[in-house]
Amino acid sequence: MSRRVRLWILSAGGTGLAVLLVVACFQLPGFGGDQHPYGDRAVRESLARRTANTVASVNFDQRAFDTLGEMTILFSAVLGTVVLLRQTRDEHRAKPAPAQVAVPVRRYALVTLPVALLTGLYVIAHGQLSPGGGFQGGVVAATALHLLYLGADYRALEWIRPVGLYEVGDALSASAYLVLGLAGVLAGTAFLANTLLSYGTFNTLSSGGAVPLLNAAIGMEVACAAVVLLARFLDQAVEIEESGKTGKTGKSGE
Amino acid sequence: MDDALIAVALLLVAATATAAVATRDPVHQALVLSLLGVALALLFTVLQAPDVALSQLAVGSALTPLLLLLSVRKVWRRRQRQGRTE
Amino acid sequence: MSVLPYLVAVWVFLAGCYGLATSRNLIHAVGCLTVCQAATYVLLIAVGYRDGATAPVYSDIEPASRPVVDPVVQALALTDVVVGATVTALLLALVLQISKRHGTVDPDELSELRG
Amino acid sequence: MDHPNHLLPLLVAVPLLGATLLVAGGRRLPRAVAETAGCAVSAATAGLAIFLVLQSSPPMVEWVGDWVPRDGVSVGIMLIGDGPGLGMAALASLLTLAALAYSWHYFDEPPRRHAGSFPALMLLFQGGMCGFAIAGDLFNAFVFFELMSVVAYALTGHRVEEARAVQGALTFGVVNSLGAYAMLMGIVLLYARTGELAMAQIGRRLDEGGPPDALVLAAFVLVLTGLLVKAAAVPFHFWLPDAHAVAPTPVCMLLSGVMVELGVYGTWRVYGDVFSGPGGIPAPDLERALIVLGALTAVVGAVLCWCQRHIKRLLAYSTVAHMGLFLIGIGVLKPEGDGGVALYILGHAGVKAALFACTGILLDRYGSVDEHALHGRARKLRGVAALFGAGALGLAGLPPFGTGLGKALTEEAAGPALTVLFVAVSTVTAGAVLRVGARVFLGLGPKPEEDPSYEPYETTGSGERPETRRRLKRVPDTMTAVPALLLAAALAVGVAPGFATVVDHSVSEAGSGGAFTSPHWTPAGVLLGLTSTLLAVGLAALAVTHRKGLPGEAWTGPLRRLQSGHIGDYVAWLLAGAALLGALALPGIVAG
Repeated sequence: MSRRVRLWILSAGGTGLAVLLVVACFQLPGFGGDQHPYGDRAVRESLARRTANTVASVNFDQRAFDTLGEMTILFSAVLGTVVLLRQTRDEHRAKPAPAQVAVPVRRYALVTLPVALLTGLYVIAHGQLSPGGGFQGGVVAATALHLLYLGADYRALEWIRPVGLYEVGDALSASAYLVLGLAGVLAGTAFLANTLLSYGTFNTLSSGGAVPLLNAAIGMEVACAAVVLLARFLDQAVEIEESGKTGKTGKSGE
Repeated sequence: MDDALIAVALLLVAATATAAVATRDPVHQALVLSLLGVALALLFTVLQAPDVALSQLAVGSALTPLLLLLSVRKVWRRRQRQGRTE
Repeated sequence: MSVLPYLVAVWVFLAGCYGLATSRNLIHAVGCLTVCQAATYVLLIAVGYRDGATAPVYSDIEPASRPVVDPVVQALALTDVVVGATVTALLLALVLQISKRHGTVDPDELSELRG
Repeated sequence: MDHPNHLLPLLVAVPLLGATLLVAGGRRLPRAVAETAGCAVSAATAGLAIFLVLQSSPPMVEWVGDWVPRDGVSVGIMLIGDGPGLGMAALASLLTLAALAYSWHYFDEPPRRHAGSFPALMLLFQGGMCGFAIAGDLFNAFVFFELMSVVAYALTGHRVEEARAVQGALTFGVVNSLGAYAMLMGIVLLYARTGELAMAQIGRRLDEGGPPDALVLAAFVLVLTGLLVKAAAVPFHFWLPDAHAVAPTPVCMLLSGVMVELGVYGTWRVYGDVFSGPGGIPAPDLERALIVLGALTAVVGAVLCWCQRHIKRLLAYSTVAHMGLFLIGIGVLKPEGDGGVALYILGHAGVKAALFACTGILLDRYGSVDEHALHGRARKLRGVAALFGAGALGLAGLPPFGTGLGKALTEEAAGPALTVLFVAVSTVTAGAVLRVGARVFLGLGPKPEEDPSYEPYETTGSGERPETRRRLKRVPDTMTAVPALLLAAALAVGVAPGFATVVDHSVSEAGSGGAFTSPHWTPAGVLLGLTSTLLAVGLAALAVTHRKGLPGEAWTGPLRRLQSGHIGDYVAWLLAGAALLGALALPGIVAG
């Protein structure tokens, strides 16, 4: 299809959809309205279970099943990326040359790294109390590790980051979330039921029953997953090279 | 005051999103996308969603642009090699 | 003001679609897809906002002392953000393989799979 | 077990746990152990699904995390354990098991130190499909929809050394992700209006709000766009042939056999629970939308199916055509139609998966899936030829295959005008498959002539690489046993006494709860099934004897050119399709 025809179809479809959506927008309840029945219920239940951060309560207690699905999406995407970016028969690894890093950059990175890593862990640990939690902290911690690439070089990063272990960590923390869920079924109540542990004292680290445990599992999972993702892309960008032939290698077929 | 702040953040999001689409070079687009991530984080903060703002900052303005840049680098490195052998 | 956030979400979504349809580089196309997804975050958070309310976190405020915004949409948006990043990563991995196997990342030059 | 409903989430949790443990241990496990473990977990889940299906009358409801409603509302996530949902979960599980058994020692090179990755991905796919099938909460449905999509992209692109595989997987990924985001926008619009996420609650709130307006229509259009992209309805279908033709064969069995059908199931579920009340989309509008799109899909799929020479692509288009028939079946909004479609889907899954399995054998023996290149080369594979032929006849709806019974019941519900379409579509798709069988396995007719005018708009099936470790000397028993069992299952759907009654009963119990009939073979149904089979055989015979192809084929050029393989085109069509869907459903909203 030529570009012109595509643009025609696109503008016809886009215009139609835009008109429908804009009309719909004017029939939505006004921005900032007061009607949030589900939200109000969620806040009540969260306080009843002594979870100060109601978003964490929705994520890890009331709608923990969604989070299970989401964690699995992340896990699958990481597994998929590992499979898709594997080293194929026609590729080899080229060892990257050791790189010279300017001293200020090195100092900056090496100072920032522990701070960022601790920030990540802190954000994970306080997920049920303050904004943040497993997702945010996990990504921060994983990205922090990669400051080493800036500060030292790729080889130092590889040394501190054995990807295989992170893959296993990713899988084990995902299973930990599932096992915590299954504990409910084994105890005779429902899957992911947060009724086994005491809810603790409001606004302390151990409040919220199973919420901190699930949150920690997610934090581990996200951190490991982000490390593996970045590692696979770095691998492609820095190390893996095609041997010999260039161009359309896959098309030759038989 | 709140309203004005929200409106500014919204317009910023709309503007950076449009710029991200209009920027055809992937390297520049990755940078504009990280600006979009910051704009979104700002919007979520004024809309009282600090959790989402934090994860948007971590994912949208750091992780995703980083992955995009690494992909560009890989594609570019391939082209370089190809250019040399041909 | 009462519809501006929704209109912004619609604008961002359609802009992303436009970029996706007219893109000349697959990495750029994946970037446009993340723009489409940004629209869903904006819509989610806008729908949950309540005038004059604070964040739904009770570590520094007394329960029931002030109205809070809807925490449910925030939880959904969090899920959505993570989903978006992972889909982006997977699609970029596929783009890398396309660049290796086809020698190009321009969708106009991909000549297989027709008819 | 006192509360079988507490077991519902295990349909998701068991395969996911199996997958995570396989990945955790996969670095040390030998390949055979990893594959056996994958099969065992998949089989256990299938057993659980079947156990739960047997408990599903009356339908079960489970609140995950024990958030049972107080005063009629809950903050938790609802799972629905009714016949159709659990039936789809059981179908997905059994097909995953079949695909895993078929792919025993399949791939030539598992990623280094990741022996468990392929079975783990299959288990994740199974978990995602089960989760979507039992979801009773819209956002939860979106999450599992994304899960199954993400795994499917990775599985489609699994053979990364194939240029076509990675391109098809990317197309699949971009189009389906965009559809999913549209669906999410629709869910948020519904949340804004009703403040709820559970499907039944949303439906109730919509009904309280009075007649539908543009907001309801927009939400309907956006949610259905996501589901119809998955269901490959025209004009959202372009990704399907590109993805199904290039995915590894065991994955094709799952994609065509059950994942696409889950799109139709989702449409049925969402319409029934959310939009069927007085505050939703009026019935005539839905009928118009689904029947028009379904008829378009059926015709386009059948015509393009006939034109293919790449056998997997041909089968993929036949899936598109059948999806059109399923959409019509649920679009007529009659309980008999729903029951018929359920049987049709079950039969079709067996038949289509068996056909893909046979094609996989061809690919592994001869390194090609091109109808013209393989002409007469597979004469020695008598057993596979018999299976392929039986699959083709099943596709035509030959009694007593389950496809035949499902088709007959759906035709009866759809009325005489649409019956013509059903017969025509099953004739053309089965005729195309029979044509392939006659040429490839029997070497009938002259070798087809190449027509250079098609060349730029044709995907040939040569240049494919075998998927197994080395080109097979002998076909492994698992690779022939699986299609045989699948065909036997498709046959059992049609002949097992009382099975159709049970299916129909559980569908009507879950749906409108309308009058429930006892479905059985009628003389008219048997006659129509025989007619389409005979016509298909005739059509195949006609095609095989013509060296240059049938006269009408030149007319298909413009249609084939639309399938351009270009992501931008597909996105443009997606927007156009959403607008079309809105236009088709508009009249009732304006009038009301």
